[in-house]
Amino acid sequence: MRIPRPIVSAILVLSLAACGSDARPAGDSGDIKVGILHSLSGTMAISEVTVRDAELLAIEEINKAGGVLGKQLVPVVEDGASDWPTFAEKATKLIRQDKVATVFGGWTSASRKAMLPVFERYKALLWYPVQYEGLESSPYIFYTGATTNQQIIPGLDYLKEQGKKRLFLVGSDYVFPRTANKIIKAYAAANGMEILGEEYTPLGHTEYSTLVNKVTQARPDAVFNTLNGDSNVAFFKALKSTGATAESMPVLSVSIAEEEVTGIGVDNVVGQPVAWNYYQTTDTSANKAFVKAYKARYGQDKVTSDPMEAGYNAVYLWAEAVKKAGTTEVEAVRKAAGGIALERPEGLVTIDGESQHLYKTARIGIVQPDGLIKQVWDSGEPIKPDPYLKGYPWAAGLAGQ
Amino acid sequence: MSAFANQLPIGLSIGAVLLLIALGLTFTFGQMGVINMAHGEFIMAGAYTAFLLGDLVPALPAAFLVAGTMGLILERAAIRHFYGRPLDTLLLTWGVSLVLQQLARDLFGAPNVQVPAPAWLSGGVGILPYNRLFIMGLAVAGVVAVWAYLTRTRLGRRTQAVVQNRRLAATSGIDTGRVDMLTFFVGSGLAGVAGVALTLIGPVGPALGTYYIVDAFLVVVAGGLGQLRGAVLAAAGLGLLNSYAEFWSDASLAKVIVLAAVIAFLQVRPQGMFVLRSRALT
Amino acid sequence: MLELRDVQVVFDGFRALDGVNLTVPDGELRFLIGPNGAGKTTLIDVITGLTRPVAGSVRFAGHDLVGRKEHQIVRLGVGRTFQTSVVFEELTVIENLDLAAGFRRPLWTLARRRRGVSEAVAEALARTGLEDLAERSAGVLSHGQRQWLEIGMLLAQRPRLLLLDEPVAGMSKDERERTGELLTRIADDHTVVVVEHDMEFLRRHASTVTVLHEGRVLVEGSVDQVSADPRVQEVYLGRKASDAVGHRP
Amino acid sequence: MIRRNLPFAAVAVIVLVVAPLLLEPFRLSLLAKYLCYAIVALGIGLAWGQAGMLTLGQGVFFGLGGYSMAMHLKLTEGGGLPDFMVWSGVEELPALWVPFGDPVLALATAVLGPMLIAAVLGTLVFRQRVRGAYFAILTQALAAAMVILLVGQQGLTGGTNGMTNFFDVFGQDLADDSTQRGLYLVVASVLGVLYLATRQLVNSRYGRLLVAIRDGEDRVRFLGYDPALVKTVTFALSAGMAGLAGALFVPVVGIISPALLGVVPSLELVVAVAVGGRHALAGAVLGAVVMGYAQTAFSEQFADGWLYLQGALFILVMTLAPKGIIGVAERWRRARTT
Repeated sequence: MRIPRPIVSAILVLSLAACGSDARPAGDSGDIKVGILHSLSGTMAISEVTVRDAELLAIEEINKAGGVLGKQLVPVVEDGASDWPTFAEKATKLIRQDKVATVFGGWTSASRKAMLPVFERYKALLWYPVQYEGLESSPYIFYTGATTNQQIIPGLDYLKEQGKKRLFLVGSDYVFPRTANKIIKAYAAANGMEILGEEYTPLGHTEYSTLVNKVTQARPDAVFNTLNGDSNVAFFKALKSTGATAESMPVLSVSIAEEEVTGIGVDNVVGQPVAWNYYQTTDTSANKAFVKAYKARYGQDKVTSDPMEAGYNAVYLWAEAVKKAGTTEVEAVRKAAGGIALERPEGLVTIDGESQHLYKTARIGIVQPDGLIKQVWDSGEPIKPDPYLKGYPWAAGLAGQ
Repeated sequence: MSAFANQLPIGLSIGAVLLLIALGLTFTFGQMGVINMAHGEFIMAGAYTAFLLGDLVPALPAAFLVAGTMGLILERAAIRHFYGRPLDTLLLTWGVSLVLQQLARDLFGAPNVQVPAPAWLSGGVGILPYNRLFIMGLAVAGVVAVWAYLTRTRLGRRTQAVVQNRRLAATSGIDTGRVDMLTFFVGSGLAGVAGVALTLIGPVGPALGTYYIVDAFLVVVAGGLGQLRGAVLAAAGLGLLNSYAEFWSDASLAKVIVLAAVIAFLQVRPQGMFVLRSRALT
Repeated sequence: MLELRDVQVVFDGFRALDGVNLTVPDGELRFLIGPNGAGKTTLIDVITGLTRPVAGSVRFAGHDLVGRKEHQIVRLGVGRTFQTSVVFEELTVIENLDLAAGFRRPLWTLARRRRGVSEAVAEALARTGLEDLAERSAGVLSHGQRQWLEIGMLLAQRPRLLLLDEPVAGMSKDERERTGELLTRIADDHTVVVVEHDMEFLRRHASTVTVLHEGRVLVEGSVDQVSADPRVQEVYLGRKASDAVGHRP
Repeated sequence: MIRRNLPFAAVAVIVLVVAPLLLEPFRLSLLAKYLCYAIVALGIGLAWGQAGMLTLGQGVFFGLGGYSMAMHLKLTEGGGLPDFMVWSGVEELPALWVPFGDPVLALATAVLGPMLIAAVLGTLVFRQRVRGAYFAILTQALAAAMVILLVGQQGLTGGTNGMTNFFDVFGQDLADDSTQRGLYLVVASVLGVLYLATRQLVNSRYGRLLVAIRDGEDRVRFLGYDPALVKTVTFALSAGMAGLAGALFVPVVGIISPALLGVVPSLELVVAVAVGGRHALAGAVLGAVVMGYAQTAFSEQFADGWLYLQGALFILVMTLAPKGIIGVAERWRRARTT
């Protein structure tokens, strides 16, 4: 077998092209490049595109207000393609080739875990905007979504207050639900609650009749739902078709926000509780401005949700830290970030310098017939982030320490 | 009724879903040896048809036409050049499925859309909700229609003749090209009907097809190529197996068990449950 | 040498072979004839392991063949050709032959490139007269040449029993002539069973003929005996056997 | 002989000498990633292009190799239990993991494990003459099942996240550019050696036998060979290559996760082989590199377009140039010389 000559030249051209495409103009001294790294294609694009939009909105707003340190922010947007190695690859590119000052990005835990070594290796900064399973704290990541004690535990507090003592746990088979359910089981043991069942389904699973049969047979007071994405649609449709309602079978969900409600069908989830830190209806003046700006920029039919708001906040928080540090240099920004407090759409958030998470207010909301979510309960004040649950005696041993 | 007993109707209703999504494939894969990876996207097209019409009943014939026409175009434009090269059609149609998915994303947006279930489908009998019964009824109707078409109409009998011996059918004056076209139309159309039914129980989004395609192929493989009764039995069997396996273990393991069962079954019956005998070599 | 006893084959309720008894002694050239559907090809399929009989025994050189896999039967020295010749079009003539000659070689030699021409291959080339075409790809051969190549592949296997399924079907007169000569020479040192319709070919080359009908052996004997047999004439729709079997429909 | 090997030598020089000199480290490790895929593609080229077995589950073998290596890397970095076990609540190193502390055992498992699984699967299905489309669908379902199993065993495998956060490989610091360059050279050399070995195999009698089986498996039976055995061996060889590629991929890219071995990545590699030209081994290798590069280049420009492009490219190749880039190039060369 011979390699035809054109192929040889093709390989030569290719390798040269691979070098050639590196030559992007380094931003002139008047600009600061920032990376935005979300899945713009593949299964996660549905969620992550909206976060990207919120982040871009924040950048535009900051630029309009004069930028940071007198310089304009220039976003470099990359696609993580719902593929974890691609996240690592693109993070490397943003840091090494585009030399961005910081990166805003990620959604799934897996994508964050894949990027983490890259940011630690090159001592660069990542702002991660989604609620997650905790048990992590990297010096090069700021977490602007909730950790477990700002979402899962308040959710359980709410259920306990409602007198729901017998729970059934339903989740997609990945890290967040499994960790969340471990916490829930420990909480239940400490609070006299009973776990009647714990079921996981593969990501993208769409056949829920057996699972719903198991749930209805167990007759729990409530279901704690950590299903992800499309599975929620199939689960709620199957549940509804057995005649269950939000009164007869409350399902507390931690992955359903305003965005998802339409796809599931409002009919199927109306009246059901969800746990987040922010809703489009959250009553703050900052939120009114955010919702208005977002709709003006992306369309009146668009909704805002918790992860979008967390991404939007991330940009502002970073900008604030840079202003405080007087430089975009990573170590200086990290040092300056601790203690920064801002009034955001969800209310006051403060960066906890030690864990690099935020103080956030937990909120339980109920899905309304119009598809929006109305708050019915909140934690009163911002909760101190505790990713390893060190402040909860019943959680001892969960983190493996 | 006990949870255990409940699993029996549940298994049958899972089987009905499997049958519905595989019915079209028994045509295109079974008869023509075309591994149509875009079958899932025809299902998706049916579901989006229901979304556009907003009503289930008129969506059934409409989806049949929409998906069928898409299948027809695919067959005429590309697949007919590939007969006798089943593996190539697999890759070709995979490319088509990628394009269709992205097209759906651009046309309807990436988020799932909602198809309202008609009011008369809320409620149920025992463990089985009306929407599940509706799907079972649709599957039965589909099988009967296919059976009647194959055995009671001239075109259907020609189709069968082509399945059994393409060359002989061609030499005895059957226009195999037309039969192929029609078969692809019907097979794809059935996928569209399945898509409408699936809006009752699952998400409606660009990735819809990918959730069902592997299962659909397993049913056809286990049932035997082009074998209606094989597909029915395989779908029912896999549905029940899935239902009980998930009942005793969990959803993840159930999927693995179903696959292992199909492999084991193919050890006993390498050509599926029913097989056409043929003397042709390779 | 080859001995079939009471062999029965059933396809979906249809009795393709209904108790066939057949003995082919060593060194014989035997012709099998019969109308369409008589079970000729099925008989060969049974001997070579492609079809499994529901009853009866097939013995070859002391081995029971029933239940053995095709390639094992080939390794015992039984080779066959097919009605529609199957040669490997992407390989050259010599590669086709080399492949056929190869199964006796130790496995590790497979990983080596073919160098030169082995004795068996050279002999098969010479016998089939395909020397000039040795390096051509089999895909470009004419119909007749393909049939010869297939016979050559059979020879390269060095079998003791050759089963040829309609070797001259579709051939021109000249080609048939050459095939006949080839066959006669092969029959000198092999046992050969030929399924054939061509009566003229039969008359020139057959020693013994077995007539199959509806899955049974109807008559066995010399060409003259067989074509004179009234039962044979009846089977061929009352016409004279020589007419009926002289042309394929 | 020299003339025949000239193009190979030229490519080898470009890949081994020119590329490391010209490319900056980030691009070089991208190229290393493509070359890992090229090793898998080489196996697909052998199994599919030569022997006609369309395997849609190569990701499974790639994953097994990758996981073996990842487990080894996790165990050698010190500091007790692998990180994901800590947050999955596993307190003691599972017995399954223990052998992977040994580099030789880990590498052997990475290559021999996939071969063994392929051999068992091959024996089962080929003996029953399951082939063509059936085989393709079974391997595809295998990939789907494998993903589910890996995801379900979070404490053992890291679940959907897979394994990442590796610090060094065989004592070399992974953050170091020179380690990455070294890895690149290792991957490129392995690919080169495997390419030569596979080419030798394809040109041998065994290669002729494979083509014969591809074009007429039943006929081959009547030549006295057992196609099931030959196919099983070939399938196992291609699985071994995929396993080795997976083992190399992990230190190069720094992550292994179930998503890398599912249905889609397995199919994408088959697509790459088809685009490059399945009938030629060089086509398989070229296809993997070209498609990998195209994906990166495209997603940097416009992400949404990639699916259209991939789909369209594929439809075009299958309909207009079934022999892929190599086929087009050969036609072009013939047209010029005559």
